[in-house]
Amino acid sequence: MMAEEFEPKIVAFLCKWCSSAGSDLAGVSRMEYPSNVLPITVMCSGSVSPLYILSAFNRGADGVLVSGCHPGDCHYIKGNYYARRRIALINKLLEYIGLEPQRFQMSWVSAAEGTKYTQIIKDFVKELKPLGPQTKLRKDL
Amino acid sequence: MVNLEDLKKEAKQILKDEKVKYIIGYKKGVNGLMPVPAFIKNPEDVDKLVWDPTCVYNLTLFIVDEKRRKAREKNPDERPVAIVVKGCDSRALIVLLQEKFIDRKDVYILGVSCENTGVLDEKKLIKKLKGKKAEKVEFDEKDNFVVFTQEGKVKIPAEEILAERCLECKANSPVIYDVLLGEKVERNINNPFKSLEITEDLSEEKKWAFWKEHLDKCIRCYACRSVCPMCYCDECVVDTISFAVTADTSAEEKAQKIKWVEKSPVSSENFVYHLVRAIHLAGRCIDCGECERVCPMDIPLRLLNKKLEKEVKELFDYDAGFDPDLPSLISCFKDEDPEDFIR
Amino acid sequence: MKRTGVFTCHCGINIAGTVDVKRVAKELSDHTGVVHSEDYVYMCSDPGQNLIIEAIKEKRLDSVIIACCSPTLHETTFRNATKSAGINEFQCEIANIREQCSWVHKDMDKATEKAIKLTKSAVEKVRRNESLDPISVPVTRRALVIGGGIAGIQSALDLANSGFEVILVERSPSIGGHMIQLSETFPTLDCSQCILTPKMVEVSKHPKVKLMTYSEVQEISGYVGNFKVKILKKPTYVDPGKCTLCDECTKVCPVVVPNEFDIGLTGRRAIYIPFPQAIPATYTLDIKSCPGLLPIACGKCADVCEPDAIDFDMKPETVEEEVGAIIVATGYDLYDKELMAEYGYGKYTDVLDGLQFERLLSASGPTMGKILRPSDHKEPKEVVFIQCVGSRDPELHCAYCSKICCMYTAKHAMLYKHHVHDGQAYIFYIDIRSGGKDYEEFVQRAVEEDGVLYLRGKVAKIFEDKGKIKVWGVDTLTGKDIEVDADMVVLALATRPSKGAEELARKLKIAMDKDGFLSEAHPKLRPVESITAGMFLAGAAQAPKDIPEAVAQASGAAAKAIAILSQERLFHAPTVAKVNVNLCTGCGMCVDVCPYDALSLKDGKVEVNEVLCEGCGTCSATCLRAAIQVKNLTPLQVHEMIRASLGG
Amino acid sequence: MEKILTKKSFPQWVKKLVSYKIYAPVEEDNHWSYEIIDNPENIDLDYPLTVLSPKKIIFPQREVLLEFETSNENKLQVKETLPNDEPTVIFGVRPCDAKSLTLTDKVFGGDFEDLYYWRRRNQSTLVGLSCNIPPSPNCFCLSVDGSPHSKEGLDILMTDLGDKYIIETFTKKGDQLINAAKNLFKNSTSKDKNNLEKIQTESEKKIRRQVKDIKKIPPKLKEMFDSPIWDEESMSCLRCGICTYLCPTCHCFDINDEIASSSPIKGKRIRTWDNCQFPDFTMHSSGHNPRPDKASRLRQRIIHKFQYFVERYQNYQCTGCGRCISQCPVGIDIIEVLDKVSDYGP
Repeated sequence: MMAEEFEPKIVAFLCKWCSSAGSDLAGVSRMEYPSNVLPITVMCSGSVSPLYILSAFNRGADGVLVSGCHPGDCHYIKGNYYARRRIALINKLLEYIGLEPQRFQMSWVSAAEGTKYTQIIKDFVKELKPLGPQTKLRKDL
Repeated sequence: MVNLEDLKKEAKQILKDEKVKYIIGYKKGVNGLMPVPAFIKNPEDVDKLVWDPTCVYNLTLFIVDEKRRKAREKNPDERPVAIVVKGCDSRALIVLLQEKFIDRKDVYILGVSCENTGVLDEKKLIKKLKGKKAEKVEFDEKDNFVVFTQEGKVKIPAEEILAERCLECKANSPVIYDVLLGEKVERNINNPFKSLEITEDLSEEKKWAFWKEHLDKCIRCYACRSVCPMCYCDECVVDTISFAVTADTSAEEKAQKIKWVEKSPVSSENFVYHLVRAIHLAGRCIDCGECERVCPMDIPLRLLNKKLEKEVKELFDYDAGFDPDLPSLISCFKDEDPEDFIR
Repeated sequence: MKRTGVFTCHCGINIAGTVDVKRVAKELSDHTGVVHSEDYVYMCSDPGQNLIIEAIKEKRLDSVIIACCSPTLHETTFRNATKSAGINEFQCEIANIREQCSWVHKDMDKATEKAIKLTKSAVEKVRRNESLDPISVPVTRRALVIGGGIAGIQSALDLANSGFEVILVERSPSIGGHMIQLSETFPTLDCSQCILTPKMVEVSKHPKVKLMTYSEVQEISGYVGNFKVKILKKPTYVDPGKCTLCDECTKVCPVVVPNEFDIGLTGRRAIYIPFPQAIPATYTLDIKSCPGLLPIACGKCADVCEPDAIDFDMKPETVEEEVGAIIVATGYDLYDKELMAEYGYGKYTDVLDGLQFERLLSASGPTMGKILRPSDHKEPKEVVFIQCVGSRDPELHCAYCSKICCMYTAKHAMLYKHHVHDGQAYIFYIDIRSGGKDYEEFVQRAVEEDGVLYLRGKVAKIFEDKGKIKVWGVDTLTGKDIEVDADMVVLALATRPSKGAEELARKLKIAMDKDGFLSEAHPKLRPVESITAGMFLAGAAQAPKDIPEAVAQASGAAAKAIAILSQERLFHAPTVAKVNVNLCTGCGMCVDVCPYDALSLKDGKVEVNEVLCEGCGTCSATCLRAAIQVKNLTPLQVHEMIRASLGG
Repeated sequence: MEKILTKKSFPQWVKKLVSYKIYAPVEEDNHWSYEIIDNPENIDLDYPLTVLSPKKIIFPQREVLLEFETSNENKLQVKETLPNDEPTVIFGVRPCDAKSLTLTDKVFGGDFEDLYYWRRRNQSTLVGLSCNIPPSPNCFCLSVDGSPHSKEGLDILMTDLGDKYIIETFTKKGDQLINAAKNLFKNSTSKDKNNLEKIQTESEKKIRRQVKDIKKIPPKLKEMFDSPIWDEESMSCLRCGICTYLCPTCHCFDINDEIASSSPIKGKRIRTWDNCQFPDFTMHSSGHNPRPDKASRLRQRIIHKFQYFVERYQNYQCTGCGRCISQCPVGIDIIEVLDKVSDYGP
């Protein structure tokens, strides 16, 4: 009996106005991508607290994606700039404690970039599979 | 070189003039080498004050305490509290000012300059003395420490027993003060992030192994956050119980307390706790190194903060604790902030 | 514990085709707190909505989840349904299992698994939703229109004619914008001024319109329905009330500077009237070119002014106005000459841009409608028109298509032929884009009736040679090299957002796209709204547009503004930030990051101005102690959604 | 009767104890702690006081009490998870730490027997090492009815005689350990015994620190609940948990249900150490906190150890190991506090 292939769980924090709309567009355009991604729509990428990211890993996410509007396009004018700063730091910190850098991604996806969103998810899943489950920060009882 | 007598003179004066409520400084402990925090109200007690290389504590945390105490008092004494601060400690005051936690008029700052040395690392000293017991340590003219033991006194070159942070110090004399004791001395540190070199160069898996070994030891005594002047929140996000409840807080609101971290001192929870702390200190930590000093399990906590201090410097050219009028690191941005990591 | 109902939609086979909706309904019925779970073929249909309403009443539900399509589509539908069943609309949430699931996945099991997680996550959220009532604010029933071009004029007229006061602000001395510079307009070739001036007059005479020319918006505060605007009125040093337009002043004015209206083809004095039909019809003393206001410096104009309308002591004044809605119609400018040096623009007198050529064609233009070369006033017999100059050139210039050039170039060539029957017009083009009513026919006419020669290809080199302008290019269709000895070259320069638009956008806190055009709230569904509530976009400020499009959008924007102004009170989404004063230490980090200045510090604690707050939540992520949170998307809710999504 | 074991053969003794799980002090970068031993050579019996006492083995900081899971039929299944029976030996137990266990015995014994505690307690054999020189500069066991060679709570006491250990056995459990490697042990000579007595009397002299008048403390504390000294003494307290978590006699715990990340209906009930120095220790859900400040928490710590516990169990809840003094980040010194108490008032 062959072992089942590892299916990574990705939590994706998508800003409502660009990335979430972009991922909706991917749907409307019937672009196919792996079902590993679990979107959570937030108002703005600027509202994604470091705690959300750590908590997602702690709750067993194999990868976490934060996606917002392109610089200048933020529905809230500048939320994504604050996000960029905050995320950069978490990124460096996670890398420093030895979490595989592939597990944490940030992207700019506009409401028109369904294709880009699809590609990002495909790549993300592809990069996560060889890593296997994320156990470093996962709460294990 | 700081003259202790000058410090005492100033201290006596401000107490006599009733300029300040009390003075936070260092005094000799009953037993052992290390001093203890002193809270001096009467001019006659001023002579207890000491200033020597063992004065490692960052006392600014007691300013945070004072604010809490004051908040509880019915009709509080509005006079400022005087505090003895080193360069690094003074940066903590600046962050507290920047975050409007304290008001400049609430503190009377007695700045002491470390000039070309700094304070010692007790662990290093113990190793150095190989069993001999130090009773007293003094500064010496030429960047040495004079250590007195029962077997007589020994001179030790400062850099051999200096606290790690002093070897990477960015502010060897106070950035902000009302009175400055000792000289402002230019001192250039060639590599302010040297202590990071070993861990930064490790492979991903080695990094993980390193941190797992250490953080698994954590017993969550929370000394690291208790000693940190920047951890002044009444309620920490990792606390499992709400302190911020009043008579009119509803049951729902109480139930809203999120368990970001479980109480179990297991790997995952310890990591989340220490990572949250590190990220919350990004752009705020002024590297007083107290978290690492107080850790009973000898976890190299300072490295986490130092790493972010370095990134903050390299990515955003931001130095914490030098300008109270600057916006906090995460409440500002530049259009050209790096985004090469973004897809 | 709440009593939640879950309603899973098949959406025909759109969802049911890939997601086992029965299983979703079943699994959710076992989920904690869910007391009712069913599925139906079209939840958004009337019977579907009735299912929900009935269930709410029968099972005493206090919250519902609809697992269906994207909330951007039917959230309102279902929230209204919930409301009609007597529970607060914010107790209804959508789990998007179509766009996010059934439409993007093929494997039924996996898609179903995911749909279940998404729905559970929505349940966890709604369980912690507060019941909220919209925040209501009074409305100032006046509008501000920024920009006095055709778009601005149209918006102002629509608003005024619907009975609302309008302040129309134009930064130059006269309204009219670029359209008033044009000769004739495609595809009908009616005279631009003939169709625009009536509107200009109407707007200036309209009792409801307060026209403020030579004025600029300085500062904006407030929020939808209640904006406060500071407008700077620059001094013209001429009292329009007294001025009789005798024109004596210009005769004595010693200074001559390039005339903006003719794009430098002619000159004007320091004191001038932009063009004969300028509105307001009055002179303006351009202080930048005037030798000085003191009589000792010059003062000749004042000396000759019979009605002594000239007042050197006129000071800039700042007017404060309150409005409920704002329409931004700041229009466009042509791409900078300097950047187009490669085509000899600015170097050779006879290389013109489209607007200059319009002036040559215009009956009121410098040549009274005769086509003459600026250099020697001879009639050009060979004219080369070049399209896409600066447009569709991502490497060096603008990536986008300026849209209007294909048409006006065809018009230019055509009109040129109408003036110079024995002349030859060449057009270098990449593609011809003639979408639009009668547009394609118009281009065909240019080719067939007027023998305009279209050459597909880019121009490689332009240089002067013995009084001619040599144009070297390649016809990419025939592959032949082409060399034209032109008497005149006309460049269809890319259109750019007008200068100063960026600065204004920052003041208004509305976003711009990468090219500097103002961003609409939604590329398809909200094309005339800016992302800031109460501010609307009209004309070329949002993207290159021709006149009919600009006018259409202007009327659209006006309609949107009227929708606000016609209300007694406005309702504002109540999902705004909320402060836990017990936790707040007053560090003010959130105050710094708030994009809307909705937060402020009051005795050591943060306060939220709920009307200004848009609920973006940047404050909550910035706060180190979770002392500020956005209602109905609190950290607790996100935490629980994370857990549910991961099956925990 | 006492036995002799040469230092060389100590590792062989440990090797012989195959059926046991072995804990002993090991050193890493000047930090000593009790760790599970796979190679006896790593054991360091010439060690100062470990940061954590063997409390961490008998009464671990985290203990799973039970596992629960709701089946699909919404039935709740609960499984008790007692620590598994595996005989354990702890080497190098300091007499004070051994004594501390006799104190926690009283707490977890008595009317209600804590199965989890006793399961570990009963199956572990404590091999002590008397303190010829004080393992910490802050040792004060003599002040609290202890001694550097007390056998209280121990199954075996080893005393360092230079190149060998003299070994006293007090219990069956102890005998079993000796019997597991009979041939390694020789009978002690009278010379050895004189040596032992000499060393023991000397070791007591070497203890530098002591509480001035411990007897006065419990009655004194009765009147001192509202004394200002608590404020003064707690001024520099950080409200961290070091003193209590490191104290071998502190035994407070908290119980939480932890839910698995994989499922909302699966979890464990977990007991963890708790700490009276934390503000949340006494936080009421009403928002009222009977011990709102550092002063009241320091007072609680002292009064619990030197009054309440004495009243209930006729023992000080302190063994004079001095950990709370040595490890306090700001040098709060329990001896100093106690002396102030005895000097306090008339």
